[in-house]
Amino acid sequence: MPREGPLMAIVIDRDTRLVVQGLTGSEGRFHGLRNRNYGTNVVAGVTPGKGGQDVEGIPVFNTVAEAVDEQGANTSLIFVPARFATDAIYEAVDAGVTTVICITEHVPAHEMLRVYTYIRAKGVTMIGPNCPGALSPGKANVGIIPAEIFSEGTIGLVSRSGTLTYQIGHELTQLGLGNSTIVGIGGDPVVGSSFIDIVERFEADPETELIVLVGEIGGDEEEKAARYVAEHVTKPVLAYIAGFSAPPGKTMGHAGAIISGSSGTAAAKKDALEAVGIEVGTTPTEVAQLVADRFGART
Amino acid sequence: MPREGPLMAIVIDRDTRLVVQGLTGSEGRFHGLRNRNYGTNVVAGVTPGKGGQDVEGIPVFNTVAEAVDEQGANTSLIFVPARFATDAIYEAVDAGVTTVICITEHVPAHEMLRVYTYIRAKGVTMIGPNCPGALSPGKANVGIIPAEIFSEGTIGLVSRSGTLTYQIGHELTQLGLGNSTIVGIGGDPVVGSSFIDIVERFEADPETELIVLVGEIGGDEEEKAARYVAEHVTKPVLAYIAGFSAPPGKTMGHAGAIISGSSGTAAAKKDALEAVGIEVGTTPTEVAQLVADRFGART
Amino acid sequence: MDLYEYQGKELFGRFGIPVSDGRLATTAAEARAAAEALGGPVVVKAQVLTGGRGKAGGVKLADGPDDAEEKAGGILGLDIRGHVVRKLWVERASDIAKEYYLSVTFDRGAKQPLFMLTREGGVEIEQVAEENPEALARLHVDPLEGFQPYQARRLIYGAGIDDPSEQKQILAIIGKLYRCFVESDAMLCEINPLIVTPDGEVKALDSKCTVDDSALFRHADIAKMRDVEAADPLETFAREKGVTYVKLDGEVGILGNGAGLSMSTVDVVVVAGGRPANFCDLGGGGDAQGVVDALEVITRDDQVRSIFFNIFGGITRCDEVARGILTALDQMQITMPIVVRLDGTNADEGRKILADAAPANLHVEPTMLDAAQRAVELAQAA
Amino acid sequence: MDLYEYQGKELFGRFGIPVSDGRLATTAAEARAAAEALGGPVVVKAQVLTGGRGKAGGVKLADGPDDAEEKAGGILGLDIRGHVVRKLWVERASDIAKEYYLSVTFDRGAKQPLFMLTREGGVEIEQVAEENPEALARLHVDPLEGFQPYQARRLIYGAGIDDPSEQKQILAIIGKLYRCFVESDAMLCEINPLIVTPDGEVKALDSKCTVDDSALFRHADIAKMRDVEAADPLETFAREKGVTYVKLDGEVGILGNGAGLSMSTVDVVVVAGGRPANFCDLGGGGDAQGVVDALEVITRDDQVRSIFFNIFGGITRCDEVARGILTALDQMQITMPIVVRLDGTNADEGRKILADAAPANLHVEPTMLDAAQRAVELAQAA
Repeated sequence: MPREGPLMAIVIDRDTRLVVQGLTGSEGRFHGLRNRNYGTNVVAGVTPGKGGQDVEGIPVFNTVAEAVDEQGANTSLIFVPARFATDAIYEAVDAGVTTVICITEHVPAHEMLRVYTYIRAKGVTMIGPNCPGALSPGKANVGIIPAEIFSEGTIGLVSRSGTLTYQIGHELTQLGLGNSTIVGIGGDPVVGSSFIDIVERFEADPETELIVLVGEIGGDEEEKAARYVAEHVTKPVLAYIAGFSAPPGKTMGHAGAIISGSSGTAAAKKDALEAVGIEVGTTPTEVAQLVADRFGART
Repeated sequence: MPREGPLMAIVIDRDTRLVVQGLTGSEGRFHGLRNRNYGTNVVAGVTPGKGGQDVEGIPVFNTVAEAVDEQGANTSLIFVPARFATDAIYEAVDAGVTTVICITEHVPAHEMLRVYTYIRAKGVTMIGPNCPGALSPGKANVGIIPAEIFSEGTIGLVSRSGTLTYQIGHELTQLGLGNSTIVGIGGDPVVGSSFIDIVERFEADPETELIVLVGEIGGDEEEKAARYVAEHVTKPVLAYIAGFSAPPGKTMGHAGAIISGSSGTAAAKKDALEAVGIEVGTTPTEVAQLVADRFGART
Repeated sequence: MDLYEYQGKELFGRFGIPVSDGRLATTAAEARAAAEALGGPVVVKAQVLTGGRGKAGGVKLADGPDDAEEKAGGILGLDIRGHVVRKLWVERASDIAKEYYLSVTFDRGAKQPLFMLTREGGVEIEQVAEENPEALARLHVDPLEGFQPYQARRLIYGAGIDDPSEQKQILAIIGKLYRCFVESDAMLCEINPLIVTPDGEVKALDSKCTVDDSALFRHADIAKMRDVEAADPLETFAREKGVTYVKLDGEVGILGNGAGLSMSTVDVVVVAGGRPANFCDLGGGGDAQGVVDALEVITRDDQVRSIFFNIFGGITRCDEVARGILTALDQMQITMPIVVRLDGTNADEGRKILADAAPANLHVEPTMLDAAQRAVELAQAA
Repeated sequence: MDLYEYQGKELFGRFGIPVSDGRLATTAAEARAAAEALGGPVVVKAQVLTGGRGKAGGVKLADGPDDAEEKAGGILGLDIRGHVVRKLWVERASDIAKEYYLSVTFDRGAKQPLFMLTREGGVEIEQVAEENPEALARLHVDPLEGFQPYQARRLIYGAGIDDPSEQKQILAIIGKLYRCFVESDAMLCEINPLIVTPDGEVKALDSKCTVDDSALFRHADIAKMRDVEAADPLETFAREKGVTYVKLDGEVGILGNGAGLSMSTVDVVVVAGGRPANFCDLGGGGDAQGVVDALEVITRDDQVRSIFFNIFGGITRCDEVARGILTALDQMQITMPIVVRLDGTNADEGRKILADAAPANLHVEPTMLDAAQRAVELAQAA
């Protein structure tokens, strides 16, 4: 796996020292080991009651505090079941972990309200829950993103959806384009990082030249991001929105993907983005083509 | 009342726009008007149900939010009964007030734990509860400190006790010495500002040349302050500690003034202060004399 | 999960929010019995999970048991915005002096609960917000600070409620509604109208509550309020199978993995000129049984002419999906054309498994767009 | 307010923390009846608000009712560190395999609750902290985050509790103890020892709870646990009068306003060579009735030879205090010397009021030190 190139990236990078909460579970083990194979520095696992064991050489602890104290973990990847997920987040943050990536879906929304408020005040970075994680090609992969379909490059990709992210990354790769970092922020009503949080980092990231924003129906994060881009972002931004054909009042898989009354429609989001000059592709293929065109125009 | 001289001071100053929560009560009215007479800019009062009334020309509102919106209040002085005090603090802080001075005593300690954690994260300055407030002679007086016994000068005075502060201020005045600011931090187990918080401000305050710290039995704030002074304070510091004759296990008036086991004794505090070179007076008169000597030595 | 008015009121009652006494009825005879038990004039109210029931004739005043029976007969079976009335709430009629509005919602934008209170109740809150925004008091609650009494005061003064007795009652109701909202893991608790009777009594005349599906595990009592009969039978079947499914109105059956990709697949089928029959998300697992279950749901829809499998593997492994497809074909003898597109984790293995088995009605396409076009063509040809 | 063992255990029981069944007894006969009701061997335990009762012979095992009666007779009336035993807790005897320690305290330094857990129970926790600090697991709780299950896990792993059944029971007890601590507004909830029986059952064998006096208004049930009879009668009388009073052991009665000044006054009397009879804080009010009440309390102490009024007015107004002193002298015919020192709010008016009335035994001094010296001289002269 690549170990050369710049060290910097957003959210995760070569300084990431990862602890996997739920490493001994089947998902935790599968993806934790994949992340390590990619080159991510997976320093520990945590499963209460399994302290002292190891998973293919990765030491397992009973608590995150031990993983931090003994292995210097600074980032946590969470695979524990939904009803224990916020406890796991609090545990990680209180142990001193500064970046938390929570893959778990179906975390109760009220619990996330409190967690969100708690961690924001502490300055902790959180991605998810119900997200695929973050990948900085050539540097580190934390989560479930299949890294082999992405290549190194300068496109920052941020998305509410996992598989749709892979689809667009795949289309970019087909066109010979690579990514600086891919962040799946998650499809729940309350997630730790918004489009704006990630776009702000891409804007500041010297390795990112262009930003692709992949939204979907529900909420108003895309509209807010459009306003933010208009005011604060100098790099080119392109977008894709899923759910043009979704009926109102139905949850489209993600708890956050629901058109309520007249708000949250894909059309409204597209309008808001286009109003500030962000082109919106009609299909994942088209958005990838728009990116390629833009790169052609710039280089 | 004096309106000349420098504008700056710690905690409160000429920029203070005061709202008094509980202005229509007897204490609120008495001290609110005294504060105004001193020259403090008392812009509003709040008493639910009495919005639209006024107290000698000070407009009364139903909510602090109105006092902030309509009168630009930025500091709140709280006189409401103990069981409504934390609600009043939350109201002030959530309305955008940045400095809260709570006179009320007997506020439940668990409520204060939550309030303290909440306001610290917001960067709000809080003095009290169960405190006499803050006085910057010649600039502003917020609380119940009888301003007439203090004069303008360069001595910063911080104390857990109200009346003891007056006593020491009185002794200083007798010796021709004045104060930059006097802060009574309060006698409860959990107060919004510690000795360290106030000493840090005095150290940074160009108008303060010497700091007098007035402690009492219970807790370990004096010991912590001693360590802080040793590491961070360049200005001379003198101290007085009350409660040398207090028996263990008895609450001496203040909920926070209790010797628990072997900790919190006046002797231990005196030792900790003297260990870092802070002289500790045996009586209020003696501490005032020590200050005078120090000024004599320096001028 | 949305609650019926009567279920929301049951929840309100548990938290001490005043509501009128009432009975549930599913037949006209039960409505008569309810009216008899309650005594005096009653209101017969259609229980449907949609608005506009008043205008649709779903709410009627009855002066006694005979009248209640007759009115119930007229309301049962009504179709209100696509919802057939099968349940009635018969409650003691209230005299109404004033109609206010009170709600607490989960504001995902602010990431805080949001209270709204206005004296302009009885109409849609969006209308008040648009036409008379200064009449609407709004206030967010910090989730860690929690409810504090001052918040209720800001709301009542902000909304201009100045009668001291009303103030006192509404201050109490606001606090109880917050408890109801948080302790029930609700996304919405709305009282519209919150009425004041001529005697000055304040109570909730209607309720609208939505509870977070992800938190139902700790609310068995609320979970069992779900009205299985009223739901779309296909969606109910899907829920039982653990498949995320939304019925649409076309011919191309769609199965994706992940909500975003599945939504995008629906859109792409439209772009390709087709009409999607459904949204269906295989979810993160995607083992053989999951595929069988999803196919079972999709093929129960008689309109479906072709099926489009759009899989991009992350947690889902393409080889497992491929095996699931073959297993399902084996078990279910599906003859309609199935278009498959696999990419991501173990995609090569998956494609190989399908190529080796090569069932006649299975078409593997290299890209999402190609596959969408093929599925649309095949649906139109069928 | 400190609770007796049996009261703390009642609190524990309310929150589901396992304790042994027991009965309260105030006589040997009641102890017998308790043992009869409980059956089998019992432990007879002195209920005193101090430690060291075991060493003082205040805890005895009894093999049945006869023995319990006898042991109770021996314990009742014992003086344990100045506390006379008037109540016994008779509880079913427990076999003890292990003794652990668990507490949650109000850490005013950190401004957070602090949990402590160690397998080294049954001794003073200060001793463990000093001699074997690594055996003591300590963990703070963020008051807004509140208790989270991981905290209990950190404690049990930190303390080295490795038996899975013990872990499970203690995890549950930790969560319940936190609820007890917060919902009772406690400053301390300590279980020492937390025992494991030979059967592996974990329970609280002792309890030590302190509740915040300022929060008693919302805990009427706890407030009425206060044992008025056991308290110093003068302090009880003071509490009834709303006067903050602590009995000391000298001749100069002291009345200050404000805790800090009153404490300082006590110290200054010592510096002046006197022995303070009490600490007494008039508080923030200081109206005439308050002065009368405080004087009534102070003069009930027969040791008092002179009284030192040290008032620095803030909220307290010196003219009111002066009027209070005159009223009290009038009502109570106090003949012993009273030294008064007034400064601060309305001090001139106060001094004038006293000067105008000029009772023979009243001495007004200009400074705190002068007044202290005068009061000491007058006490020594009396």
